[in-house]
Amino acid sequence: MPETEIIVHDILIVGAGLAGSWAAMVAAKQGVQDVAVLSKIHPLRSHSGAAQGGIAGALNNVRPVAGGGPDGPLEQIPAGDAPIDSVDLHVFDTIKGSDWLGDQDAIEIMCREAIDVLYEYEHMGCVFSRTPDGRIAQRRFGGHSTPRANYAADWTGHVLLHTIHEQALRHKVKFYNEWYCMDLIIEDNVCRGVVAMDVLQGKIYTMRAKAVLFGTGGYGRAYKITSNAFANTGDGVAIAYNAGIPLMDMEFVQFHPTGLYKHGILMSEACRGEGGYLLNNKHERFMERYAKGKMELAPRDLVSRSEQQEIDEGRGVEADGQGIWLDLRHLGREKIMERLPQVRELAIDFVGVDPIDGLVPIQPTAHYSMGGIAADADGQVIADLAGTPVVGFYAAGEAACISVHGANRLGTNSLLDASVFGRRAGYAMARFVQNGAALQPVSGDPAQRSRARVQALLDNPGTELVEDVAQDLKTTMTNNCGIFRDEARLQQAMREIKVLQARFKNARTMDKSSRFNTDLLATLEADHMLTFSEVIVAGALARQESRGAHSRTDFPQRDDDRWLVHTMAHKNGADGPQLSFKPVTIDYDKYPPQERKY
Amino acid sequence: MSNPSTHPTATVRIQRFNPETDAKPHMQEFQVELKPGVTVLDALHEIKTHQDGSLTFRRSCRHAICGSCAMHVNGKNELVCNAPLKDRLDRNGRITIRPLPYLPIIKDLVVDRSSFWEQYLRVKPWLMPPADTPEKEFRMSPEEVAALNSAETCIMCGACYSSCQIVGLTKEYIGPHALLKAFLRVMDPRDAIPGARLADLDGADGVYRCRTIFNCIDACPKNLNPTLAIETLRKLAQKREAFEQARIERQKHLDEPIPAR
Amino acid sequence: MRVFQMQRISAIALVVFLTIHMIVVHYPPFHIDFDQIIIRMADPLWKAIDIVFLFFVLVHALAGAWVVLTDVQRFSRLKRAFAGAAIVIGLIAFYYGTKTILAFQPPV
Amino acid sequence: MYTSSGFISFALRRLTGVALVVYLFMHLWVIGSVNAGPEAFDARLAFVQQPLFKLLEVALLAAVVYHAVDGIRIMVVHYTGITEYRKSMFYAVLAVSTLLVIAGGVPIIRFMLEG
Ligand SMILES: Cc1cc2nc3c(=O)[nH]c(=O)nc-3n(C[C@H](O)[C@H](O)[C@H](O)COP(=O)(O)OP(=O)(O)OC[C@H]3O[C@@H](n4cnc5c(N)ncnc54)[C@H](O)[C@@H]3O)c2cc1C
Ligand code: HEM
Ligand code: SF4
Ligand code: F3S
Ligand code: FES
Repeated sequence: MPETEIIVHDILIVGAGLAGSWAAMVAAKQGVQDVAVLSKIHPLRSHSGAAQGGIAGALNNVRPVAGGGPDGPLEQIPAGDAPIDSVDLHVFDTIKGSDWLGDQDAIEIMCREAIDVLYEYEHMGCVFSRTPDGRIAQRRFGGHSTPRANYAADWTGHVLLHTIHEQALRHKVKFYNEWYCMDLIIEDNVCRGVVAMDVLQGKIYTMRAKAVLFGTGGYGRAYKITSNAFANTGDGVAIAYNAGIPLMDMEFVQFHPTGLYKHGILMSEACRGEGGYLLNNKHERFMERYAKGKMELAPRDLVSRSEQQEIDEGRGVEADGQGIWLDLRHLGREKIMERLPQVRELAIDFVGVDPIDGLVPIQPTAHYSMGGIAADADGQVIADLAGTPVVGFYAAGEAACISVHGANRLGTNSLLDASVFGRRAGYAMARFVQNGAALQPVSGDPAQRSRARVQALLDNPGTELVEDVAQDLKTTMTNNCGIFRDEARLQQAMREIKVLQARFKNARTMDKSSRFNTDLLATLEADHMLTFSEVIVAGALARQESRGAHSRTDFPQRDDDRWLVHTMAHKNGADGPQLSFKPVTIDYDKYPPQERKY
Repeated sequence: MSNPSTHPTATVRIQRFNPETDAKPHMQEFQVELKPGVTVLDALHEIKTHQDGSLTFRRSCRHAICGSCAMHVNGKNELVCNAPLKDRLDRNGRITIRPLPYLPIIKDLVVDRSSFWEQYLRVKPWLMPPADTPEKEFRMSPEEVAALNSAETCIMCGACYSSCQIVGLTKEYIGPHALLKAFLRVMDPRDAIPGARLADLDGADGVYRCRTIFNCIDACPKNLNPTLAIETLRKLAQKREAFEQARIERQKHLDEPIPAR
Repeated sequence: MRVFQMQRISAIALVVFLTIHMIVVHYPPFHIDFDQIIIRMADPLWKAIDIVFLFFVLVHALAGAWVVLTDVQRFSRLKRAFAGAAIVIGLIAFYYGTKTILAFQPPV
Repeated sequence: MYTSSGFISFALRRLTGVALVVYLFMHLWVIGSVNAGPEAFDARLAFVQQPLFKLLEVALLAAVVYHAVDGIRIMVVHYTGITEYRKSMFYAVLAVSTLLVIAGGVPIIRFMLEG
């Protein structure tokens, strides 16, 4: 094992997706000299790049053509004409989408700053699609009452990610690419740095910093059918939890209605935004039964549930009846080629269907993690219900729960969330450092702990394969903690997770070398998934209601009296998570809770 | 893994190399089940998770958007995540996978892309916007955006770079990926320094190092055309001043609506 | 001008000159001997054509050789040295070749 | 090694280019002997008119023809920006070169055989 080596920076950011890169870029631009980012994969490989459909923001560039109906054509708003969209409307749609579980102050900040952030993206070189008069083009998206998804064809996340990474480079941010964060150093509620492994050499370092941000992304990999990348294993969430940081609202996992059948790979919501239909095996547009007003453009939780119900009631397609058809044929070749080129290629590559003339089999797919590390609107992580800050520790993006999505995220709001709060955290950290924050001492040798952990994994002579444990976890999460949940299934999931955690102790890492050991990484990731999955299940068990993406068949109603609260989960030794509940920030005059109907 | 199975099997030949322990690369064969819909990446995963955990490769998104998984399959560079295994097998049911050529091998199928990223940095991949920014967005016509489509979807996978023999000869060559990026910036009406960019590219390691081999086009999984971008840059470099002048003119109107036609 | 452009312009010139050269000098390739060559070569117009041809072929060949060498990373430090060598070799060869062409005298 | 039609065309062009440079300097040397007088010239010419050299001359012809035709192809790409037909253009170059080499090579061989 290598000698103790210590790396020091002013600001250290873990994760180089939109959230992490924004924070780094902004901090550097604000004049902090020594900003470093570490990412377990090259920054441009981050999952933000996979986002397709768009990023929300009430720019008021586009409106529906009068009399065109809910999926009629759009036109640019002529200069001088009244705007149709507003920040307030965006706020309301988001709150309603969140099933009133979102913190309304944070939502307001997000929707207001959306406009700034979008123009900043544009000024930094992001190649958005355009209206004929040269403004940023917008399209419809589920749950939004106006077309406010700003897009770049169907590779929006890709251009945003590349743009922000380039700007971070321009402002001389230092990158540690292919470094894996393993631990968070927190003493006395003050963050002092992280422990990370240089994957190439297999060396483990203590990295000290005045401020640390986690922008480590989501945890959809805990499910079998998922749209998420291999990298989305929720490391940051698990690491923070293990370090005593509370996780919030973890039970809310979004299932996207249109994942490619069997693969889970996402067919962008833009498919429906552009007017695609969902059909069951009788070729009915079944959404008529579930959300007559919005049809396919109802929010994701609702559409996914509708699909699952069709499937469960025997109206699914494909051999095992687990699929639904996505019908884009009526959009015509030209529109598909112009607006959905990537989506078309995915369908051809993975299920062998060209949407121009064929029905694409799809199924709901685990997509987004509403929950995460509890933080305020500056990305400042909090330690308890009272909101006590964890000094020097920040979180943003999908890994964080600033609670703008509540119980269900609206499409295009998460690129926005990652951007707005990544940016705000960047400013906050710069202020923190420039106001004289000092490097805090670290007691002992935290890297040694991680080295021991790695050594133990490598030395484990176990008989289990890590992958088998991980697969079993995914299966139980999908079957027992998926779209529809109930007490019995959740109890089952909890039991199985305990068993799997025990089995993991007997799992062996096949690759014993130190150089670029991805087998070791997979083992650490499996460990992390076993950690936070327990929190998801615990939250889902506790929450005896149905709200947003959390749908309990044994408690089908929303219950504002008891459950209009955030779930906070603290690690409680080996006993699993300890839950407490935090009130939701609600402006009862402006946005009082209502029934959520589409 | 000897489960009785109804699926036929495929033979996956993989080049293995760990510079810490091996003197030189060698080939190793694995058998995987040829289930329907299996991609080459799925096969690699099956091998890694159940047969030999030390097999090392990069991957993340698994749908051709992150650029991690470019490899040299049956003599060609491509992304393995959207490549159906069935289509890549030869008559004997075999597929041969090697790391991207012309780059140092870190381990098995993982290559060292340092030179690739250095060249990317060298063209200053970021936009240099004009000094004064409008309150709202810069106005760009859909046609101006369309001209950039042929470069903005580059996922920096390196398939082009490592297919180019000139890269094989010299790492001083900027390379097709970075030249394509430079093209994106030069063509963007919002970029304020196209002249300086063209001057930088005009050197012997820039556009003039390309020998029009075309491998880069064949290799690109996103159907991009670095060769054409390079040809265009060469021509623009010839009339740099005029191009710069036109850009200055264009930038005077960046905050005005595109006139209807 | 860039080596690249030198290479292309000389290439275009070579298409013309080389075609003439091949047809006139090598085809039909029968019974070339000193006398026949001398007769043609003595014509001042041919002398001029041959000198221009020589110039372009040297430019093209030496530029080409320089490109081939400098494409190899190991030699890139020697870029300038190679360029110098190419110019010197080019001048010597041009002088030598021109002298040869001019040396042809009409048969007496 | 990344083999492809693009690589083959490039390698051939480069190889033939280098071969032609070598030949060029040989050629200058042979013709240059005119300075040394008719005897020397005839001697050197006779030397290069042995059958072996006649065969080499066919090879030289092939080299020149391929190099030139492929060079033209490359320049067509430069000036027109056509890249879609890269493969067919390369096959066309091979076909045209072959035809030209046959047309030019047959007389040389016949001449050689007839003495
Ligand atoms: C297929 C798909 C399509 C989507 N489409 C849209 C859309 O159209 N609109 C929208 O608004 N949202 C969309 N989303 C959601 C959105 O893309 C994500 O929520 C958002 O990009 C998250 O950004 P992030 O910066 O938080 O994380 P990510 O982009 O996931 O980045 C995580 C970063 O953390 C790093 N990291 C993780 N763990 C570690 C570790 N242990 N050590 C070091 N580094 C680590 C990773 O390397 C990576 O750089 C989509 C999501 C998916 C899956
Ligand atoms: C009609 C005749 C010719 C044409 C059209 C032609 C064309 C070209 C072109 C376009 C190139 C550039 C190739 C590249 O950049 O990849 C080139 C390269 C070259 N040519 Fe020629 N050429 C001709 C004759 C010759 C002759 C007679 C010689 C030798 C004496 C020669 C020697 C070379 C060399 C050495 C190179 C460099 C090789 C390389 O870069 O790959 N060429 N030629
Ligand atoms: S141009 Fe194509 S091959 Fe090259 S890096 Fe970009 S996407 Fe990959
Ligand atoms: S393969 Fe290389 S030589 Fe040019 S055309 Fe492509 S960059
Ligand atoms: S895994 Fe992302 S491109 Fe293949």
